[in-house]
Amino acid sequence: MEKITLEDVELIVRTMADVALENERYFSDLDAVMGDADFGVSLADGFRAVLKGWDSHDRTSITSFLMKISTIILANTGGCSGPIWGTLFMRCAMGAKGKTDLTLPDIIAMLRSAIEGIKARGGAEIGDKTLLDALDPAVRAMEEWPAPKDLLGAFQAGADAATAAIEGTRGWVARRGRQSFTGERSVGTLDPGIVAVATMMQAIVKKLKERA
Amino acid sequence: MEKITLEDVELIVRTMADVALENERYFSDLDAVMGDADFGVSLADGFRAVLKGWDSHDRTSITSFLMKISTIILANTGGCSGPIWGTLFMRCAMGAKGKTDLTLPDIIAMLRSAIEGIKARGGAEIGDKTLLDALDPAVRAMEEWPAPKDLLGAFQAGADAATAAIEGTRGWVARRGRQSFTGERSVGTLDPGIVAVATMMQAIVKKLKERA
Amino acid sequence: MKKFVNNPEDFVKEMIEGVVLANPNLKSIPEYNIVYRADMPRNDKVSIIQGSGSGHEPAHIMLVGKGMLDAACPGNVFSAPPMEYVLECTRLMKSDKGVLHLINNYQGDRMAWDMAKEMAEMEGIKVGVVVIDDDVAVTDSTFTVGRRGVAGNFFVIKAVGAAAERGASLEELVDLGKRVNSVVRSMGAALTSCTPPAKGKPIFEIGDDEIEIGVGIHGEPGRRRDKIKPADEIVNELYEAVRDDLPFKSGDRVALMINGLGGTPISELYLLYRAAALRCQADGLKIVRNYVGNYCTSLEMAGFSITLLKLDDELEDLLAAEAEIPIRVF
Amino acid sequence: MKKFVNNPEDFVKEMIEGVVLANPNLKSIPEYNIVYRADMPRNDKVSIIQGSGSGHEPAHIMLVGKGMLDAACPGNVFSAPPMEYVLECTRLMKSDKGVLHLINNYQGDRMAWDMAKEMAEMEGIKVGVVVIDDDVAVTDSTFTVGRRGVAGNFFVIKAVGAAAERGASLEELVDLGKRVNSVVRSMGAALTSCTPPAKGKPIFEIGDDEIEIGVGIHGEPGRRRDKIKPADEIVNELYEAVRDDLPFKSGDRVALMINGLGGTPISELYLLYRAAALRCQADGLKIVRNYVGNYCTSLEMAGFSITLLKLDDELEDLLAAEAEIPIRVF
Ligand SMILES: Nc1ncnc2c1ncn2[C@@H]1O[C@H](COP(=O)(O)OP(=O)(O)O)[C@@H](O)[C@H]1O
Ligand SMILES: Nc1ncnc2c1ncn2[C@@H]1O[C@H](COP(=O)(O)OP(=O)(O)O)[C@@H](O)[C@H]1O
Ligand SMILES: [Mg+2]
Ligand SMILES: [Mg+2]
Ligand SMILES: [Mg+2]
Ligand SMILES: [Mg+2]
Repeated sequence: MEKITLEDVELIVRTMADVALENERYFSDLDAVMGDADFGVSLADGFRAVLKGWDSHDRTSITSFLMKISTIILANTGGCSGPIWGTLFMRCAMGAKGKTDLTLPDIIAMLRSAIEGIKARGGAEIGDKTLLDALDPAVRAMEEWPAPKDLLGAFQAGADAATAAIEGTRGWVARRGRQSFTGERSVGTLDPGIVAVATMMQAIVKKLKERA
Repeated sequence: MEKITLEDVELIVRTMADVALENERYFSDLDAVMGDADFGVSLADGFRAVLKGWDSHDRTSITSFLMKISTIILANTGGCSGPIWGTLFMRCAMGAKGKTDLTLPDIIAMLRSAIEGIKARGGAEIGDKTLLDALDPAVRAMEEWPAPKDLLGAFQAGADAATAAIEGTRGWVARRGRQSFTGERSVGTLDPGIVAVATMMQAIVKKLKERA
Repeated sequence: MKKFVNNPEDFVKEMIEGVVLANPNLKSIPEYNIVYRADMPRNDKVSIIQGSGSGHEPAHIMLVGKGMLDAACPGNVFSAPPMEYVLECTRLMKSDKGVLHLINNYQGDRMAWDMAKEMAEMEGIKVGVVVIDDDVAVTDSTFTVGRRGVAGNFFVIKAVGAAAERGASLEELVDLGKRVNSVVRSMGAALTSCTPPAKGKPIFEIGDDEIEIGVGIHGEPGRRRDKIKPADEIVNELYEAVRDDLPFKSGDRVALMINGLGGTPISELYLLYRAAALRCQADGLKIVRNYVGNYCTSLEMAGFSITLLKLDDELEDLLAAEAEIPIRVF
Repeated sequence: MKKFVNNPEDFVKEMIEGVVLANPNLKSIPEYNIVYRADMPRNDKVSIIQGSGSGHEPAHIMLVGKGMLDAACPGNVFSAPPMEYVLECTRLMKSDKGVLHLINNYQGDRMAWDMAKEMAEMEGIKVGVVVIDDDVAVTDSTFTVGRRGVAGNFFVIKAVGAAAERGASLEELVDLGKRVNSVVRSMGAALTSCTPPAKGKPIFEIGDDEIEIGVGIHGEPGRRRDKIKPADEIVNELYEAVRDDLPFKSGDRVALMINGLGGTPISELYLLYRAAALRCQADGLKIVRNYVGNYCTSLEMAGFSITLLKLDDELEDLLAAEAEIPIRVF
């Protein structure tokens, strides 16, 4: 698999939604440890809205589809997650402009732009123990992947890097979002956003492999 | 022992106070089951005030001493207990008028008058599962005591009748005081006032026997 | 014990100090737990006083102020005040126009206030009495002291308080108070118990999935223990018991109160208000005034009560009159 | 779950319905959780809006009314509202004089309100911003979003609300709001956790003999976990942290607020007020206004916070101005 098409993008978004809904309680429980226990609900609210009008979403292009997802997330997701995931989809939409399918370099560029957008939106840096610390190593692993035409291999490497970040960041101090208020007390806990990104990426790879 | 003197009366009141203070928590716990958990505290508050000026209380006569106790109880005891125990001491004080010592018939008359006073004050009848259901059988046992000159024997019989009332009234429905609001649900519980009266009477007999 | 207290014995005393520190128009006599208006008594106004157990705040010490109570003399937590507190309070508020005793219908209160009234009258003080017993949870019976006084008390105070400011006589106030009491009905439910500071433990046990229907404001058990159910169903049960007791009928103008028992957040009280108001609308009761908040509590108990008061022009006018008490927002 | 709820997902919606049923001068747009004054917007008055997570009631939907907020658009319990709610609320309250955004300083709120402001400005709406961050429990640091906004929010709303009624411009209100925020400081402590309806379980665990010092209003852990100690000692610790942060100095005129976090009875709040007021007196702070009650809560959490606001003539005057909101007594 060398490229992904609009149908693949749909599958990716749909898989993200399924993960969000299946893990609603689990993600909130993770957030309850040092945060405010709303992450799972917020994310699920957003993706529930995405699924609601699923068949009627604009599918003229990858860009218009992803832009629609971004708008729905922004309209329906509370907490930090609305602006952050909304920005993620918006940046990806912009990155897909004019394209009918996406290569690994396209995807890497989209995700790099998304990371920059999230940084600008919420002021987080890499290392602040947010979902950026799953996204960034994932993209780096994809960048370092030796066979650019093996998209699935690259995705798997990215997903594994994100998964490694779950435990890899446990000992860090949270510096953004609700958990940051606890300072040193956040050491030893998992960041729910990182768990969500890793879980979604693994599920996406699995689905894409099934389809391929 | 045929009669009791002012000193005996003092000992009796002091013993009542000791019982009230020693059982403060226990009496409140009993009241907590179907009532409002204040009986022990209220009674102890009253008797703490009695003990406070103990040496300076008017001791010109049994009447003036008991009247002083009544006043202190009324001033310092909250809940139902203030008016009820205040009335008890007031009626006893009135019954002792002009007497320097008290025979069994004197004491029986005083307690009968106290029972009537409490009935008038709070509207309770015998059988309503209040401390009257310890006092009344106690007085009856004293009335039926075959040897009027054996005061201690009569007191012991009275105390035993009061003690029997503790479990004897357990199956009754409370009709007065806070516990009465629970209706049938008060069946199976102990009335704290009955427990207090019985405990005090047993302690009084013990103290009088020690002195005799 | 999950409470902000110092020495539990000082609980009432320190609360009273707080009230007086925060409200310079009030004074206190710590010895008798008395809180009173600094500008009272006045011989051209009947004095209105009340005092039951503490632990029901804002009732009664935080209801002292212009247009409401002139003084309050609470007892310990959940204990009627000793007779002497009532007598001292009556003496302090002595007025040529008389002193009105507003008594919540509990055995201990009745006795203390009865005795104090007898003594005050022997001293030449004119005393009038209104007994409040709005709780429909407890069946009235000749065997017991009768129904309990709960949140409806607020409306009796408000009405007679306003009328007293306008110069009503003691007799008029007694009639008015009795009239308000005769058209007000309440019933409550609780999800948790409460912990009197001196006791240090919850006053009753209740399961994580249980609710006490018809609970008393001293933690007395209610009509029955039930499993928790949706808020709307709980409201239905209380509302119907309250409505049917008077009964309130289609076309009646009413005041509707959702009273928190101390530990219920106002978000939930408004959710409960919604359910009760919709029931009133469906039954044709016209809600002219509404009250959502903590008026008569049971320490930190999580629970609420519904109160309905039937209105007429006079009562509406009295409820709308200005008043000033420690519980306020601004 | 010891809560009065129906379907937990309908919690905010039904609470809002209750507020609007009880206050006919308010309207709502359920789709966006908006509660607003029926008589607003008006082109001769700046509109003031706010909306953070729900669960802090009366903040913010029960602070909508004359002289306070013109509209509120809360999110779910403890979640900042989605950006679109804020944008719709801004559009609804559009006024020639502008719309003032009062934002509590949380990451989610900051982002949603920032985005909504950008979009509203693109539509030609004039938007001003005041960020509230009065909680001294959290150390300010360039690494984090900074201090949290808590009970001090009430004073910002009250001041700008009163000034807006008097015709102040958007720029003046922004300056005023920032000025109030610069002289207000708060810190809280909690004895119990709270249970968001959708979660159904307490948000944190805390032992029977423990207290969380510096707790956040979303159940965020505070400075540290301690053993429960006497109320006066707890007040001392919070008071000193608040006092020293500005710092407040002898001779300062202040407003003192003891804010309940939802499950603390007002009896305890007054006991705490006593301790705080005595400390102020000892330090020479002159308490000109006081506030004892639930202003900014964390559902049914048993806890409280202390807020001190430094006053001047202008602020005193604005705090004293008339205002009308759903939380009221009569
Ligand atoms: N400024 C930020 N930038 C990037 N990600 C963030 C930021 N703040 C929080 N997050 C992520 O969002 C997750 C929490 O989301 P959510 O619970 O919706 O936010 P809130 O803190 O407002 O309750 C965190 O676990 C973290 O991964
Ligand atoms: N009307 C009454 N007459 C006689 N005794 C009573 C009456 N009411 C209550 N009691 C007694 O008082 C006890 C409770 O006292 P207390 O707890 O002080 O009263 P309260 O019910 O006001 O809390 C009961 O156990 C009962 O024995
Ligand atoms: Mg969160
Ligand atoms: Mg009792
Ligand atoms: Mg009692
Ligand atoms: Mg949140």
